[in-house]
Amino acid sequence: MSKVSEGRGAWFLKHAYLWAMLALIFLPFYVMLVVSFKDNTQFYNRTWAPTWPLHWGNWLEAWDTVGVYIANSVFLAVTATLITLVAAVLASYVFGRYRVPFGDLFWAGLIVLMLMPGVANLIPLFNLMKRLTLLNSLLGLSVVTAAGGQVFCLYVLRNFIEDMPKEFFECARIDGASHLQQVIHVVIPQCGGIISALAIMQFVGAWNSFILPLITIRDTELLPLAVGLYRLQGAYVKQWGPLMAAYFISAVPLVILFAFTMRFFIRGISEGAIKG
Amino acid sequence: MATPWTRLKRYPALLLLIIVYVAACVVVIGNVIRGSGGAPGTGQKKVLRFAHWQLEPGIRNAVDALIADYEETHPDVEVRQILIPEEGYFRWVNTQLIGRTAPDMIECGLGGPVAWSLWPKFYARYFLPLDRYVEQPNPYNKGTQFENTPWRQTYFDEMDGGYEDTLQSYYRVPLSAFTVRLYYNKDMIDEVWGETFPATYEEFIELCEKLVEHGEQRGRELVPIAGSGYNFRQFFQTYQAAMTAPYLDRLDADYDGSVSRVEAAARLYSGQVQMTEAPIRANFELVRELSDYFPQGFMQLDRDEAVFLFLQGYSAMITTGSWDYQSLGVQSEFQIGIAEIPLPSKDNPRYGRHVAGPRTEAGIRGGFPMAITRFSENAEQALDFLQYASSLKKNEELNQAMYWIPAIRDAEMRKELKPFAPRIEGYSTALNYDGPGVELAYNQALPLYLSGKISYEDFAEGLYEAYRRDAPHGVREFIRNNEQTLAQQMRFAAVRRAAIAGAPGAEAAMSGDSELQYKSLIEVYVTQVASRANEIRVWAESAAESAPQTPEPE
Amino acid sequence: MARERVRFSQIKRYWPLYAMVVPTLVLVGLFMYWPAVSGVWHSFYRWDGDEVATYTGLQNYGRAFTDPKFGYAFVVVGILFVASLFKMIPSIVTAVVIHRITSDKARYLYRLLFVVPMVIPWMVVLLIWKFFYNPIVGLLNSVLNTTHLMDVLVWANAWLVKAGIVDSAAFVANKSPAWLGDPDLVLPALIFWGFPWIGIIGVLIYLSGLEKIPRSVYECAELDGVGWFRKFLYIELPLIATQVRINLVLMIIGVLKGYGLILVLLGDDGGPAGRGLVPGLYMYYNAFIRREAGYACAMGILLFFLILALTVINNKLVRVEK
Amino acid sequence: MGRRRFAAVILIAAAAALAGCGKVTGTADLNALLTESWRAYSTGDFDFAEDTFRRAAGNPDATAEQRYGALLGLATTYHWSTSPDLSKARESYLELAELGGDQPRRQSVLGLAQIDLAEGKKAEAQLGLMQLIKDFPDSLEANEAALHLADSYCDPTWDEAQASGFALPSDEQMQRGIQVLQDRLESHPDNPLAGSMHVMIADQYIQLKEFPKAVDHLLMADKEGVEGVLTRVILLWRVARIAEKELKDYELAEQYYERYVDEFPRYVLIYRVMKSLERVRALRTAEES
Repeated sequence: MSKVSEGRGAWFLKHAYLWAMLALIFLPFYVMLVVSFKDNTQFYNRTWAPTWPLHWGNWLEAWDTVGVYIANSVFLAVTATLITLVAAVLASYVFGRYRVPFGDLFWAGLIVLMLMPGVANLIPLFNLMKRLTLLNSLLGLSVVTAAGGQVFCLYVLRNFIEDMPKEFFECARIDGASHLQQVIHVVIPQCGGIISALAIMQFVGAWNSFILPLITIRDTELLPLAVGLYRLQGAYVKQWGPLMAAYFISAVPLVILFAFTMRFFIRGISEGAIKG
Repeated sequence: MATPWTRLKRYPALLLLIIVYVAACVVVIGNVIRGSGGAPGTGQKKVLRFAHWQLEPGIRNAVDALIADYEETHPDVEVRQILIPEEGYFRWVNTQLIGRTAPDMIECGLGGPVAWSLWPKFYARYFLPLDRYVEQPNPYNKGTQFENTPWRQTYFDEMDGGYEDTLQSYYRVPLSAFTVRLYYNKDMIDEVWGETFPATYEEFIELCEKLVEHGEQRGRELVPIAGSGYNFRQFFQTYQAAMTAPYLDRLDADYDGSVSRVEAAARLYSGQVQMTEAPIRANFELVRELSDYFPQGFMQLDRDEAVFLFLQGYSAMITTGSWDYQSLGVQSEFQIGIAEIPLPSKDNPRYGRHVAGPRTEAGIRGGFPMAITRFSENAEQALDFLQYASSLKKNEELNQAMYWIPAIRDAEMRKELKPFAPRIEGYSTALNYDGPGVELAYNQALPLYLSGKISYEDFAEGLYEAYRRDAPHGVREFIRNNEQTLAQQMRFAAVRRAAIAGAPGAEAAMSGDSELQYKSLIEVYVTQVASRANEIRVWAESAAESAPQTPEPE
Repeated sequence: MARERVRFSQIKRYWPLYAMVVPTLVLVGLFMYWPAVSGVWHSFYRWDGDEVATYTGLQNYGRAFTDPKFGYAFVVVGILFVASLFKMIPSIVTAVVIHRITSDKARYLYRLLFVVPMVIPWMVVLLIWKFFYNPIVGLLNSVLNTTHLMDVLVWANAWLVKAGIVDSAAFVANKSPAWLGDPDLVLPALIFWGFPWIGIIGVLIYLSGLEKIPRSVYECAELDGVGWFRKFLYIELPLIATQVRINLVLMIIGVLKGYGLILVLLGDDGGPAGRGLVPGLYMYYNAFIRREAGYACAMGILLFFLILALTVINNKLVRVEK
Repeated sequence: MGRRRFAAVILIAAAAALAGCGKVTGTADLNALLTESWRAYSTGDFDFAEDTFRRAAGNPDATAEQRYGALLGLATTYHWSTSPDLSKARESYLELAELGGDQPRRQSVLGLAQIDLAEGKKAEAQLGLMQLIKDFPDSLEANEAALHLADSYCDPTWDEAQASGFALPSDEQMQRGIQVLQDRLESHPDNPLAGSMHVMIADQYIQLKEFPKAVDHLLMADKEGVEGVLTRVILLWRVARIAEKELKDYELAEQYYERYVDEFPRYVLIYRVMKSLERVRALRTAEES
């Protein structure tokens, strides 16, 4: 990296720019946090500055409404991510190492599917789910979400496995490892970074999924977070405090997830970007 | 050798994730089991679902109380509410109907012009016609004065609110009724004005002035009336009805009791009725005066924003329906008073002599209408539940808890709701200003006039020009579209006739007695033919009278 | 790297391999290929999304070509697309600025800080923006009012009206503009959304590209006295060109396909006067509100071909540059 | 990569080409199919109704009755769907007539006449309707035919030559329409549509401003029994209002205002009715004293 010292002005400018951007990016946090302690009167009179007394009750109220959405979203996101990754790792191992019949056609189809606008096949998908009685079911939603995540994961993982040195697999095979064992002992440790980055992206994707649950989930107690929050804001009289508290709470699980996995994620993205 | 456990301990995040996931699974599985009426094999309950968009605070609890009562007498049934916000309600219903996952009972209506044309199709295709049941007594009325009264006739509106005109059939079970009133911040008005709310328009304006002053004194802006476009319309319609009522006798040439849009447009087009006539002018000038006391740009505010302004004391008054009574009461930190929209007194020099009386509420129909889905596994049970909810006693209890007006005749409403009791006295609007073809011009010019950008003369002149320019085409289009309604009667008459004429399958496809239905369809058809002929006659005569004079060659 | 070839005849030996592909095949085949094929199929039908379907040949496509709303939807999406080209700039700038921070620790810290907002769920971000745009309690109007930027806007708007460039006033003195309620403001609001438009994944991807730049290059540049902008133009930009291209492709697809954002901000029908109606939303509207699912499918297929064409063009253009 | 993508596009295009071969599968039982079709018709699914009716009509196993039903359904669907196809409806009605038998012929003639009316061929339509009334004087269809025939004389027609866009019927034409209905009422006084016929006659008299006759017919309609709420509410109001304003027959006015109050205590006009009732009563007492 450039060690040549720069002018004070340039240094200041760079940092000032970054902090300004950070301030703007973090603004929603501030808004959520400040408003979440207000009742509507405080909110109306002084929307943007902290006010006393703090209404802690808002948080309890918010938890009561979003708690179940969070549980649903955790279930949805984890299940979907698991299914996606297990299927994708297995398949990319095959596609990355072998040329199977019709593999290329399948591959071309995948790319085309990425371009297909969601709605065009949303209605047929909806009808398919209806026939498989997967409507109004979180498990069904997880499976469909997992299918949607396949394409991207396959695409990235296959490139990775293709580029892995053949010797790794050869050694394992000589040791008498089956294909499955090769996946577990060679692929997963070697691609750990990218797999965890993909896992996080899948998780976040499922956490944010909106249109499909909006259409397929009927019962309020089965709604994932995004749709639940969307419905909350449709109430006739908004209680801004609890609403903002609910928004904040819904970010907490991701905060925890990222606290533990941030390093993998940054590394994974960087690796992935280089390969891509 | 590392056991899985020691390995896990190395990854606290993974451990945490597993714990959270297991907890989430427990919650989800619990909800799924409860959703299907208990674990399989343990005396599963029938689960009825009840979807509506009444998210006003307090409504959910009131309905839950009714459900609890019902479940007590029907231990094998569980009823669940599904509340969907108004925005997106129609889309939700639509997808659930396609997916066959629709709840057993669905509140009907809502959704804009597109939806209005689709609802009849939905009724016919997805919902249970109730004609068979409405003529039978409601079993839950046993032991009351309605023991032997047909269900339909226990309604204050004879179940008009459940009748689908286009299909000539009953599909909905209304549970409540609504009217619109002026709500005010009693604490503030008591302080500024005094105990008795203005009964006349003159006092009302005085009150508004005082409120503005009060706002200046306390150093924060106070807008007397929290208004959105929606709220403003309520005001406008009240005064429109009051001031145009006498036009009925003058303009109703065929004595059918109403002046249709074409009839009105024809007169405004020909100048037989002029916007500068005193009553019409009074109507607009009054509203113009009033709009000074609305927030700026009120036509663009939403309903919930207006309510928010009122609750926060930014405004002292709001017009809204009885459906908001409880929610405003619960959320406000001040007392709420209810009043009628005040009319000018008889001796008001400018408006007094043009005021016929208040706007009538005689024609209101039952609201909160529920329909039963045809493919529901428990349709019978759902019907039973709705009959329970619309029985004299339970409907009274339900509406008392919701602070709404009961839909059943003789059911007592809450004392607090007295001011909302539908007012039979009064008049309906007899003259519409926005005739066919000039809607856009009218809707664009009105805000300009209300905000003082153009004078009344300019407004009237502009509107007259718009009539001269756009009405001929608009009226023709309107009449052409209305021919669809004629076709609609014939469409149903044709299938009834086919049924009477013994075409196989036709009788079985329709509900109700075909001969009776046929007769009544033809009656309606004849009536509509006549009113069309009359509209055209009025229009043609007006047009001939005021045809642009082609200069005679001299 | 050469991959081993597996033939059908060797199925006995390689059956575990086939077994390993089965989950993916089932998932993708059932939930992605089948709906896609079914969508193409139904685009030739008058279909209400439920049971009733009547074969109508190319009627749906003919209708799409003459539907002014569908055409308008492409205008909207075109505007949004051009806008999002500009909205890529902040991410690139931010990545470069972070990259040029000399201290390793500070660099890592910034990277971390920029990742943090990713934890806010997408829906929450949208709903908060919806709240920012609220005419009465929204942040945007109060910022504009306190900074008196609103007066500037009102003045500019009045001038534009006078000059005959626009015909209606979106900003009027003493009135709070309803960003999502005024037909004239809907598109600006959709463009401004997400300010300052820093996509963290984009920043990370660019950063990883930038990190491949050898130190020596910078040192040489420094010795030659190359300015900061030329440094960016000649050293940094070429190195992240590939990443920019990837992002561009993803963005094209995203903008053309996306409508969740508009659905949340403006509702089913694209907001006031349908000004925010993008093709995706219009399809959605036709499928789930108007119940013309066959028509929606046909529009989807048309959109697909457009995306395909744009992607191919993009690939060609960038290759030439190389 | 490019070639692969191309291959996939071809694949999808092939699937699209195949799409045309699909057909909605039908119900085995023809009567059930017909019921299904009529239901589809009444719920506005005209495409579906058209499909199934056509399939039923083309079914070689269909009985004569089923064929009649299917053809009638098909014609009706073409005729009355929201986007009607009158030429196809005409064909189907003609085909219906070829089946022979009274029932099909009556339906066919009535349908054809209505199509003629819709297409502006008044003379043909009138001829057909008169023929129907003459050939099947006792049929239900003849009643409806009489109504349509009368309407064809009295109806204002589109006429772009006029400034208003419409040509109004002359007084003679209206009298002729009235005559048609009166003839029918004379020969079949108790037909189920008698009430509607009287209402229609009254409508014409109101247009002609011959109020005493209008009221007479309204009263007769009332006696025949008018059940439709919309029609009835107008009928009561009209009798009372015309009696009060035009005939100055306050007794009749009072009677009908009272009935209005009895029967429609919740209708929009009720307050006006009550006010009028007061006024009429006052006038009557003034008259008597």
